[in-house]
Amino acid sequence: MNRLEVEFLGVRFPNPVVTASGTFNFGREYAHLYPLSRLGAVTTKGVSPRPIAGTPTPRITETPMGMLNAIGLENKGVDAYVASELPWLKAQGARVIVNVFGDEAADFAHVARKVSPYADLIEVNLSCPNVHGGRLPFAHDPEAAALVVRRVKDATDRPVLAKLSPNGPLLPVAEALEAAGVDGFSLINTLLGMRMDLERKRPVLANRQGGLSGPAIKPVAVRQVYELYRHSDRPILGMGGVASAEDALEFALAGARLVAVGTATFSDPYAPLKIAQELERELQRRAETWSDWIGAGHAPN
Amino acid sequence: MNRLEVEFLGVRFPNPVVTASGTFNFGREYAHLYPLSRLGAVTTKGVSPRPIAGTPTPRITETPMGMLNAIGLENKGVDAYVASELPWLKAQGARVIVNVFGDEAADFAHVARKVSPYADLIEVNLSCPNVHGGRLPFAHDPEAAALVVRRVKDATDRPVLAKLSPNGPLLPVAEALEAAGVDGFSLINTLLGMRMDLERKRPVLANRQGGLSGPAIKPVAVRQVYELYRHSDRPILGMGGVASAEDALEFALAGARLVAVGTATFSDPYAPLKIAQELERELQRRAETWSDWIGAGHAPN
Amino acid sequence: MTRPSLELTHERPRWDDHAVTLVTSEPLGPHQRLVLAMPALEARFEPGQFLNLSVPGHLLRRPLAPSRHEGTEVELIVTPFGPGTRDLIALPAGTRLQALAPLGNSFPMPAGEAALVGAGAGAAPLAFLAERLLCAGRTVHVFHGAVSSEDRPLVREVYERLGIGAHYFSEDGALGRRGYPTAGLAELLAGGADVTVYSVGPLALMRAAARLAIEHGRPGYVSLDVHMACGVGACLSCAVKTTAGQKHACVDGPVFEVREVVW
Amino acid sequence: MTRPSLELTHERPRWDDHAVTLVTSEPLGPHQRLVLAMPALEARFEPGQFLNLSVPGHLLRRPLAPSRHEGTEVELIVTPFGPGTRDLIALPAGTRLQALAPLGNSFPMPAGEAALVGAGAGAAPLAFLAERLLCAGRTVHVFHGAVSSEDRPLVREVYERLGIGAHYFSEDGALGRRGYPTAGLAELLAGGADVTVYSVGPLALMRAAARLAIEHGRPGYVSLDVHMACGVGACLSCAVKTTAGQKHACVDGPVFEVREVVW
Ligand SMILES: Cc1cc2nc3c(=O)[nH]c(=O)nc-3n(C[C@H](O)[C@H](O)[C@H](O)COP(=O)(O)OP(=O)(O)OC[C@H]3O[C@@H](n4cnc5c(N)ncnc54)[C@H](O)[C@@H]3O)c2cc1C
Ligand SMILES: Cc1cc2nc3c(=O)[nH]c(=O)nc-3n(C[C@H](O)[C@H](O)[C@H](O)COP(=O)(O)OP(=O)(O)OC[C@H]3O[C@@H](n4cnc5c(N)ncnc54)[C@H](O)[C@@H]3O)c2cc1C
Ligand SMILES: Cc1cc2nc3c(=O)[nH]c(=O)nc-3n(C[C@H](O)[C@H](O)[C@H](O)COP(=O)(O)O)c2cc1C
Ligand SMILES: Cc1cc2nc3c(=O)[nH]c(=O)nc-3n(C[C@H](O)[C@H](O)[C@H](O)COP(=O)(O)O)c2cc1C
Ligand code: FES
Ligand code: FES
Repeated sequence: MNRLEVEFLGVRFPNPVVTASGTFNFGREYAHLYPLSRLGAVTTKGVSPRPIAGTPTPRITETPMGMLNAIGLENKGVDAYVASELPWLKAQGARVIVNVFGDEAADFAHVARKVSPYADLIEVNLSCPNVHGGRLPFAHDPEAAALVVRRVKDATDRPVLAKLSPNGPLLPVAEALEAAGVDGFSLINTLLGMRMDLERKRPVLANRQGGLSGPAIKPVAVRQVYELYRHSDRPILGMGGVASAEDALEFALAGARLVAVGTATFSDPYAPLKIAQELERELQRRAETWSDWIGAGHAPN
Repeated sequence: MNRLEVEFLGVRFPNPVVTASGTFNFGREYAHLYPLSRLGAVTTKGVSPRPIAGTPTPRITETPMGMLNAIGLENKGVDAYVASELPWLKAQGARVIVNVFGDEAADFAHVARKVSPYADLIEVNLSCPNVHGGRLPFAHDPEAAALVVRRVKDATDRPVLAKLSPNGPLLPVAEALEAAGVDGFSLINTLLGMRMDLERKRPVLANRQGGLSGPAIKPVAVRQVYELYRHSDRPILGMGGVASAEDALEFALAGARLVAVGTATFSDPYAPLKIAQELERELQRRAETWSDWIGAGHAPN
Repeated sequence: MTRPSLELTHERPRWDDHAVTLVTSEPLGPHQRLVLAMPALEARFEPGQFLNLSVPGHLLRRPLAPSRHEGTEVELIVTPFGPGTRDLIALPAGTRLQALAPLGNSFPMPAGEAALVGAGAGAAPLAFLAERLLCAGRTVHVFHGAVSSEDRPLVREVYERLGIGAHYFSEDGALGRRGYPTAGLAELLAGGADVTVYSVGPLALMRAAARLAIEHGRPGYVSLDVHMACGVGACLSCAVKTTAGQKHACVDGPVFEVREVVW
Repeated sequence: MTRPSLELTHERPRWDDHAVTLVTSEPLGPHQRLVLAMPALEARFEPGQFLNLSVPGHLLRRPLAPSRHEGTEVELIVTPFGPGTRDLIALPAGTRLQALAPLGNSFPMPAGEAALVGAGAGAAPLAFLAERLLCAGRTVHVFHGAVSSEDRPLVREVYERLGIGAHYFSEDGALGRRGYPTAGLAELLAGGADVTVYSVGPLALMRAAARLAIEHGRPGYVSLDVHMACGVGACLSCAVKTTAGQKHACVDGPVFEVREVVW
């Protein structure tokens, strides 16, 4: 009996623990530690139509039980990944969630179309700024976000997850995306934050502000997943500070069907695998399955 | 030379470190440890027109470098505080910031009028729900928030700070409040969050969700203070995770003229005093004053 | 007759934040026995009072009620529950911690005999009370409940060292009689003894003990286990509904008369 | 002539996460000397390579470049900078940590002599390189800079134990000559020696050393100090602009040829 197996939008995952976009690149750096096929899935770094150099350094800094990053979505562009990384990753036997983004809706669709042959799911990162919408993130603008999802749905036959931002409105955006045909949701992306350098008397990050991730944001993430689950019947990939099997179970209770591990991989490169193993032991001890836990924290008792 | 002395809306503070509302009650619990007059000021627990019993327990729980609370604004009502706690607190020689709230604008004004004789500043808590506005917090609705501020300004001759919420829009609300005549801002209040109880398979807090405070939220708070300082010339009382003199200096660089210490007092009841003392030593070492730091993180270098 | 716990508030020495050293940490079955050296604490803990102890890596302190206070050493029995207590019991001897102490009110002395009904780490403040009562020459009846035999090391440590013939109960009969410790209390009360009931343990146990005390017209006290942040009355986390209005367990309790609690 | 650092990538043993024990921690003036026992590490560190070390209570690891690798023991010199390094140097001997190792590329061997220009904890990887070069019978010139005399214990420990007659410079003249260590490098290069320049220290120092190497047509290498999260190429935190496009210090560096860096 596989207590961890879970079906998500028609795809079977041997366990619900996937890597979070941007914290595992395309998996190559960690592939000598364990077979990537043992993870629920690998979510790739965000892929855009053209290469992006990203922001100046420092790009990261630590905060209490969290970290800030401002990588600026550095990536080599979709053609480079389709040429080498994605075929390699698929060949490892891993399930693959490709994270896609762009400056406008057509960019997202372009990338989604190109990566589809290698993707089990497409994750649409709506936290990046909408260049033609005054640089407001797509996720803060229900209409712009819905347009992206419609275009991506037209461009791919793979299930499409919308990755939501915790910095704007949650439910109005989710509602608009459902109407646009989104298949599921993934949340949360990072919270906006800043750290000051007392010696240089300016923000530590060259970009001044960055995205806060790690255990510090877990309570915010659990609440957003809980809130979304109450209002939507689409499946949820939950994330934000997951660092243990207990954390994963908190997200399941709140309503997550899959969970992603991001920052914890920097603390321990084995984290995604260890969390899946711990989950197995914990569910065994309780004689339960992962599926028993999904949304179970909403019972009216 | 007093390196810490700072003027804020016409009031002189011997140092910039004040207690945060709801974490120090009216000061009586800590008054035997140190004279309350040695603090920058005491911010009181939120005061409403009538007594409020608050939410069921559990009301608090810990999270990674943070805590969630759902006290439900328990308080004895303004008359009880005017009868005993506020005169007592003033008699300690402390500067007093009275935190006020209510269900509608008239409530805020009523409380502000009654507490004014004991208040150096009035802090208007806009994070509580607007009962006549569909239970949306005032701070998420620029017009409702502005109405509160106008009424409070009419009811008191004390300077009025608006306490902003990090869960809604920041700048639109701040702008509306400036137009309504607010004297300054205080931020951030707690972030919405949730923790799950794995044994009971439900949220830990009886109220399900609560407000996240403590070091975990410091980067979010520093960024919001920085953002507000860029757009407003009203003075700022900054808070959110301050637990050391270094934290206080981060807030000063971002633009805070005063800083409040909340959750850290639960870790160490001497925290507000110790932070002021550490600040004194640190500024001495650098041969600088607190005022030199206010907003200094915005220099274009 | 029933002494409201609030009265005790005014006699208490003021708390402060004390530097303490963990001098012993040893397992007692699923629980852990910790001994803290508290040389700077002038006041003596009374049974039922608690301290609020720092745990490295945790923001909030953890409320714990001592099982003994001998010289400068304070003994605690800690049951690992969540991350904080798990980390606390893993600390090596020698670790320096901070404790707010002494906090809260304490168990009032009984007019006649005393019946102590506990389970798990609830035995800690009860054993402290038992020791005090024995010194005062009172008759003490102890009823301790467990799931199975897991509490054998605990009761040996806290009750048997006092020479008390405690009555043990367990759900599966592996320790003492099969059943709940309230069965023992019921028998004692049915005998008509002049006892005051004291109960510390899971809410269901305390509620059952309270019900028996009330039924038999006996005074009874429980120590309520409410989530706490400040521990000193400032944060209002620890609200308790009582017949005399809302109180706060950290300053008005943790000990409440059973008729005062809105169960 | 100038060997691109990328070439080294392919020869490197694969990193893993190693359990390590802190066996020594002692102050060296404002710095701290740490010795880690790494019995499970089969690979040998090369000078310039680094490890990514866990610090209890911190989410991210801290990149540190060893100053020596003897048997199973790895020596580090740590300068307290922020909360992480401050907590790291306060850990007692015996603490168990985790280290990703070995990471990054290393300094290539020089064709002729070597000039090492450092300051502060930059002396760590340079001393490791010096040791290696001395074993290989090469001539090594060391120029070390400080603000005042604070680095005396450091240079005694890392350079003098190798028997190297290092040249010291300080801003106030309290250690060696008054001035910057690049003054010594400039004199050496002016003499026309066949040297390869190696510099690790503050960015301004490395830039000045790089400029001298370029001016005199000598090969030169620096170790760039970029904020890192993963340490292994996955997070893209540690971007470095080079003449060959954007690289990442943790895998393509930390060692870069001075002409490759866009200063
Ligand atoms: C007056 C008093 C005396 C106590 N004496 C003892 C004792 O002698 N031995 C013992 O093992 N336990 C005792 N407890 C219970 C003990 O405080 C909790 O088990 C402990 O706080 C749980 O912390 P955690 O980190 O393991 O759990 P977490 O759930 O991670 O704790 C998170 C937060 O919730 C609070 N919290 C969680 N559960 C409780 C609880 N049951 N009671 C109070 N706060 C809680 C914690 O203080 C912390 O702030 C006592 C509680 C009170 C109120
Ligand atoms: C390859 C390499 C080798 C190094 N070798 C040494 C050495 O031998 N001895 C030594 O004392 N220092 C060395 N450093 C610098 C050391 O890593 C930083 O001083 C340290 O990370 C700062 O952490 P902190 O917690 O004190 O500061 P914080 O500012 O609190 O650190 C917060 C975050 O920023 C990162 N960070 C901050 N400053 C730096 C920095 N200068 N370089 C890289 N990351 C930084 C930290 O890793 C951490 O993730 C090296 C750096 C690199 C990149
Ligand atoms: C260094 C770093 C880079 C990230 N890059 C991306 C990205 O390219 N696309 C994306 O959708 N999210 C990105 N994220 C956000 C994570 O996928 C995740 O939503 C967030 O970090 C919360 O999870 P965690 O707390 O487990 O890290 C990044 C996060 C980090 C820390
Ligand atoms: C237990 C508790 C009670 C609080 N009660 C109030 C309140 O009554 N009114 C208010 O404006 N803010 C209240 N707050 C918010 C704090 O004043 C402060 O804005 C927030 O906790 C962030 O600061 P900190 O991280 O230093 O605690 C409360 C916070 C806590 C933890
Ligand atoms: S714990 Fe803070 S009031 Fe009781
Ligand atoms: S530190 Fe993560 S890529 Fe270099």
